[in-house]
Amino acid sequence: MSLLGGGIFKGMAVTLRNFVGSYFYKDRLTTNDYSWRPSDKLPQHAGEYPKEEGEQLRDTTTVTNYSRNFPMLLHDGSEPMDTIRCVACQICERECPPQCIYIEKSTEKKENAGGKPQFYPAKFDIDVSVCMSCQICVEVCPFDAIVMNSQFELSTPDRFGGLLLRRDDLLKSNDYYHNIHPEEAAARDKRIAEEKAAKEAKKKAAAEAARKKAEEKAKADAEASEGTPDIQEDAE
Amino acid sequence: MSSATAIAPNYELIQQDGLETSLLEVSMGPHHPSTHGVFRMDVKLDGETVVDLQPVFGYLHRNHEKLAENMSYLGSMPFTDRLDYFNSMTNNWAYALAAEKLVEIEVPERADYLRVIMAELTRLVNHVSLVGFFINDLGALGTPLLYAFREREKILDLFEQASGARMMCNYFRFGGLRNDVPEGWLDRARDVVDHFPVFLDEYEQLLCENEIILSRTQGVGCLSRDLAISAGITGPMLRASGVNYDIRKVDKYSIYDRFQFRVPYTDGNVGDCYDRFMVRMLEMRESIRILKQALDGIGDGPVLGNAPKVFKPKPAEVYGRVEAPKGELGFYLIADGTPKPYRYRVRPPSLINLTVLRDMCLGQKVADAVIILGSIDIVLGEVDR
Amino acid sequence: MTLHHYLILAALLFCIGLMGAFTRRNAIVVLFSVEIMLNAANLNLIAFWRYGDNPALQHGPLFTLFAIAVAAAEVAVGLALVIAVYRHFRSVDLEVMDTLKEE
Amino acid sequence: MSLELIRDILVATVPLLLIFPTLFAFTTWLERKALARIQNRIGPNKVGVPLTRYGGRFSLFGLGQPMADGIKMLFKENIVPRDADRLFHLLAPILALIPAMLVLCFLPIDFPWINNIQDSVKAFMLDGAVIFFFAITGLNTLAVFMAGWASRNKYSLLGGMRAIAQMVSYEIPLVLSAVIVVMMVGSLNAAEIANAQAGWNWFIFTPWGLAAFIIFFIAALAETNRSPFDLPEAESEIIAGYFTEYSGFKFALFFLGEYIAMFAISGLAVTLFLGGGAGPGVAALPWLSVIWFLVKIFALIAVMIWLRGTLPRLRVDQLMGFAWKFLLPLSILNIFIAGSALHLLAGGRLAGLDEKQPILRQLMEGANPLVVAGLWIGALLILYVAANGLNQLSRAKVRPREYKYAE
Amino acid sequence: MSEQIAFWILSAIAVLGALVAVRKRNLIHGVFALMIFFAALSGLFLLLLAEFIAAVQILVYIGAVGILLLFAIMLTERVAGDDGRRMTSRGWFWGLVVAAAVFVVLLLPAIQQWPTPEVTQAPDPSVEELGHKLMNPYVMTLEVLALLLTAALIGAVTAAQGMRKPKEEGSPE
Repeated sequence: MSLLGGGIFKGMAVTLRNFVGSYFYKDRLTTNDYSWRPSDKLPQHAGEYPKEEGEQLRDTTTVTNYSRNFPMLLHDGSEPMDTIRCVACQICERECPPQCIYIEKSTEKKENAGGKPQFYPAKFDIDVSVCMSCQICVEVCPFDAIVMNSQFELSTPDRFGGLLLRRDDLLKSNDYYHNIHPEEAAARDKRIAEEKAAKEAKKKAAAEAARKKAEEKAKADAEASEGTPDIQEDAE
Repeated sequence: MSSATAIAPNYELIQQDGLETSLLEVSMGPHHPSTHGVFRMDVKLDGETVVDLQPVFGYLHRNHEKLAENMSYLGSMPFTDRLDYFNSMTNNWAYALAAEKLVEIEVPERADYLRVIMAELTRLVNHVSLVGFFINDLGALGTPLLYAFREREKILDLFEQASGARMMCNYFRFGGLRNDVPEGWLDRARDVVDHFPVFLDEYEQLLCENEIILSRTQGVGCLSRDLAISAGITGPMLRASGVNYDIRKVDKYSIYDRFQFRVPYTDGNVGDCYDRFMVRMLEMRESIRILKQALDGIGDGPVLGNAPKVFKPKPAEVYGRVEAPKGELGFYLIADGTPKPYRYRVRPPSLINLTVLRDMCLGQKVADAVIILGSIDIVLGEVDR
Repeated sequence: MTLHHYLILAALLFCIGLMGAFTRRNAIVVLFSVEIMLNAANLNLIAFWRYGDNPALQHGPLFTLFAIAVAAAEVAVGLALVIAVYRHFRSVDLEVMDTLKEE
Repeated sequence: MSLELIRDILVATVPLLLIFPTLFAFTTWLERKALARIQNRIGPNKVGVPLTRYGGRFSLFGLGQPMADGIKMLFKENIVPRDADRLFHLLAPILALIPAMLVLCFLPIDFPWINNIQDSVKAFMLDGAVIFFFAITGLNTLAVFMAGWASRNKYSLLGGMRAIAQMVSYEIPLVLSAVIVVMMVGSLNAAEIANAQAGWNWFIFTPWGLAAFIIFFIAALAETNRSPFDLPEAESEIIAGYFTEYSGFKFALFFLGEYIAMFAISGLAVTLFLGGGAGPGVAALPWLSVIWFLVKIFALIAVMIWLRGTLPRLRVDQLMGFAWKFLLPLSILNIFIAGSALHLLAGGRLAGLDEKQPILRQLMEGANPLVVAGLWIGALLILYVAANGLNQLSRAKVRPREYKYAE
Repeated sequence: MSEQIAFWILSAIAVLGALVAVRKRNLIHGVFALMIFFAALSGLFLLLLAEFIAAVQILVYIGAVGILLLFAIMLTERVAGDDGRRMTSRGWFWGLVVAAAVFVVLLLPAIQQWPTPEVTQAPDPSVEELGHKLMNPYVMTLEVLALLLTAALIGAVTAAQGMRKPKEEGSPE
């Protein structure tokens, strides 16, 4: 027969151990003491958390390669609208589960970073009050034009206008992307380069094969296959 | 003066001299500190004793099934996170399993291992926080809950590193996983898994012998084996009532046949809240065993096969199910040849386990009703869908 | 303060109790009234002890003590009766309880 | 009424009204901090005086938190339910505070400043202080009921009913365990009881005193609605019980009343069992006794906080069963043990004792150490066996269970 | 002087409390008024130097009787405790007359010796003496009282019980 009330005393020993332990072993604590931080130095991005004296170093709430918040549009060069990757194909708009993306295609084509004339989004709005950060738009995008941002401090007193991100708010440079998701961005760039190389090789081969038949026609074919996303093959 | 129409067999209100005690009707919920979400119980009390109980739900109904029927197969993957928002990984898995059956996609081995690891981590998260909530419902001032949340936090950090989100992971894809885990993740996971038993020992020391917990939970909310089977109860709750049924063992889906693990269950004598609590405590140990084996056995390779993102399956019917921490979670899909499912149906363990709430609560005290609800382990996202 | 102050106060309280017992129909209020009367009597006892000839004998407090104990018993039984009556008649109205009255 | 009398009344009462509410503020901070640490959190640490615009704050472990809480409470909206009994809704928190504050007067704390005031003001050092203490703490029940009833809320009413049942039941073991001390001292006067324990003659150092202290402490937990007996305000069951419908300053008053009641009942426990103000150094510096008294009170409160951080709460029927089937028989048995030990020791000497001195101490003086050891072991053994037996009796019959594993 | 102020205040409270308790329609308010009356009476006992009785008055009347009354009201009337029916009985007028007559009769002997001399000797308020008295000459009374209380307890329980059939053996609570 166990001691009367023994279980209670055992439990009290555990809580006492935790009480004392919380003063000596920082890894017992779950919370960070950031009360010393002035309010204008509070973190804005997921990656900006701790790593200063008095905060837990074990805390893993840091930026990871896959941390995601709301989408952003990538552009390659310095002038956003000249180098925007998006061609307004509207696949993301169609696939977005909560349907928070609204795109209006431009009426005329414009040269993109690669120097090809392409459509571009005349309007690209994301309602982040609806967006649920699922990253489906990123996955279905055949042009790697949309990726996830990790900025989370979006609170605003303007409930409707402030939370509707316009195209120009969404445009971020590829360098910024490398900055917040280095590993993911590097992998993506590598894949794009590989695909491009493969495409170029294919194009070269196709061009060579076509030159034997008819030059003009082959050229037209290559352009068409480039303009059509891979995804549509899958969707068959 | 309302009369108690339906009264549990072990509780008799004898009317003598024309006197009946006036019953107190209390609407517990949908905003009550212990109703686990927006759940309401219309309780009729005779003093402190529950004479009738009517569960009312639907406050969190979001049209999940119909939404999915108007969306491509991939599109409803993030919505499955929101079913049982504690265990998004297993929700994803069940849906992925169903869709993979539908379009016959192979899953790479590394992806399977990672899926097992994620699912078992999810089980740890669910059980540990459930026990915390359960003890909180018993009236402890959050201490076990916060210990549980500290451990949960470590696992959620792992999830965040892998998938970018802590709760709405949205990590599984048809044919594998969305992305591979980052470098060093497996070591961190191993570290967490190695330290978990230390915490469990402390937790057991804090809870399992506490006389108050014993007296509060033993003999309370008994669920008989027969009722459990005929009501379709699954998961730890069924095993606590003495039925050895675990889909991991029955279906051997994915690569569960490669691991050595045991399924704890009771002899079915009692099936009370204490049994449900203990079965979960024991299950956590087994999950750790699986995790250790999986972390040791995982190899290199791709995590996503050559599966298409958007597809049009041939007309077919499939049912994919996994052993979610709360019980059998199944997805039933009917494809009609379009990119959208013709019918999309979820078999949520929470809802079906909840159906026996009334049978378990009648004749108990109002405080027991709270802990019985806690021991069922419901998440309203899944109940209401 | 003299003895008479207390005696008059006690008489007044007693009569308030009496009035309640006579005029109210509710059995529980009648019980209140009885209590008030008992307390008025207790006040008298203590006052007589305080202003009496031989306070050292402690008769007043002792008597009051016994009276309080008896009153407590009386309340317990009285309330039990009220509840029993309520159960029977579904009312605590004293005028309903007239089954022994000749019609 | 002379000016002097008024001055003396103020001297006697105002310090109490200042010291204990201040201690209350400190205790809320202590409780939050200790609970946080038990739960591996940090607890309040932010409120303080900012030194510069960018960081730097004189926060002193968040000691400003109670003040911030108080200000917050003061400015919150006072919400009264539409159907509530407005008068009683207002009176209940006040009534909850009054008895708690009142009984503080009965504690034999020897504040240095009350030594030179008139005797008539010291009237609260009553002959029957202990019995008055119990009488007046019992009034708390009424406030709780008033709050529960006046709120017109079913949860409040359930909480009020629970509170009444609980307080009435636990008052009995509380009083019965205090009776042991009264028996040993032969007086109901708190100051005399404290004096009888001067030096290290604390009653907790006797077997029956120890048992009575444990019973008293458990019953005190129930009287003050502390965990694991916090059923009247069980958050997970009945929201907040009787103060569900209270907000703002009324809520704060309830809170204050509850903590003051904690101080009062701990103070009584200190008086009865832990030697009052006795402690090292009191002989040399008399004012130290006040410090010792408060230190002992805080030691008890620390245990209360510790229990609160550890234990879940009982169910309502178990709570009543615990009082009536466990604590009550044990405390009665304890009285019997103390009484028979007294007779065993006394033999024929009982008539020759000085009535003005603690009876038991006179008997124990010069007693054989073997006899003392025998008494200790015997008394505690009997009590332990009885407790175990009662526990077995009152425990619900549970069928044995077994956990199996399927491979 | 202070004693007189206290007396007048306390007696005013007592009379008001008693009146409200007797006349109030809302029973719960009535009980609380009754308790105020008890408390004022306890103060009067203190004024008369019977401090033990004052403590017992609070303990028994407010702590026990009051609570018991509250419970009885909760059990009989609806939660509100409002007794909405006609509150006075049919013969209320004669009741009033009789009460007033009794008051006059009680008052007569007191008025006859109107100015009474102030009392000189103050009794010894010691509780110890009371305890000795209880143990020495009145021990038999005490025992009989204990018996009476036990009998009342049992009687009250049996009178109020009978709502439920005794539970069968082994059936869960």
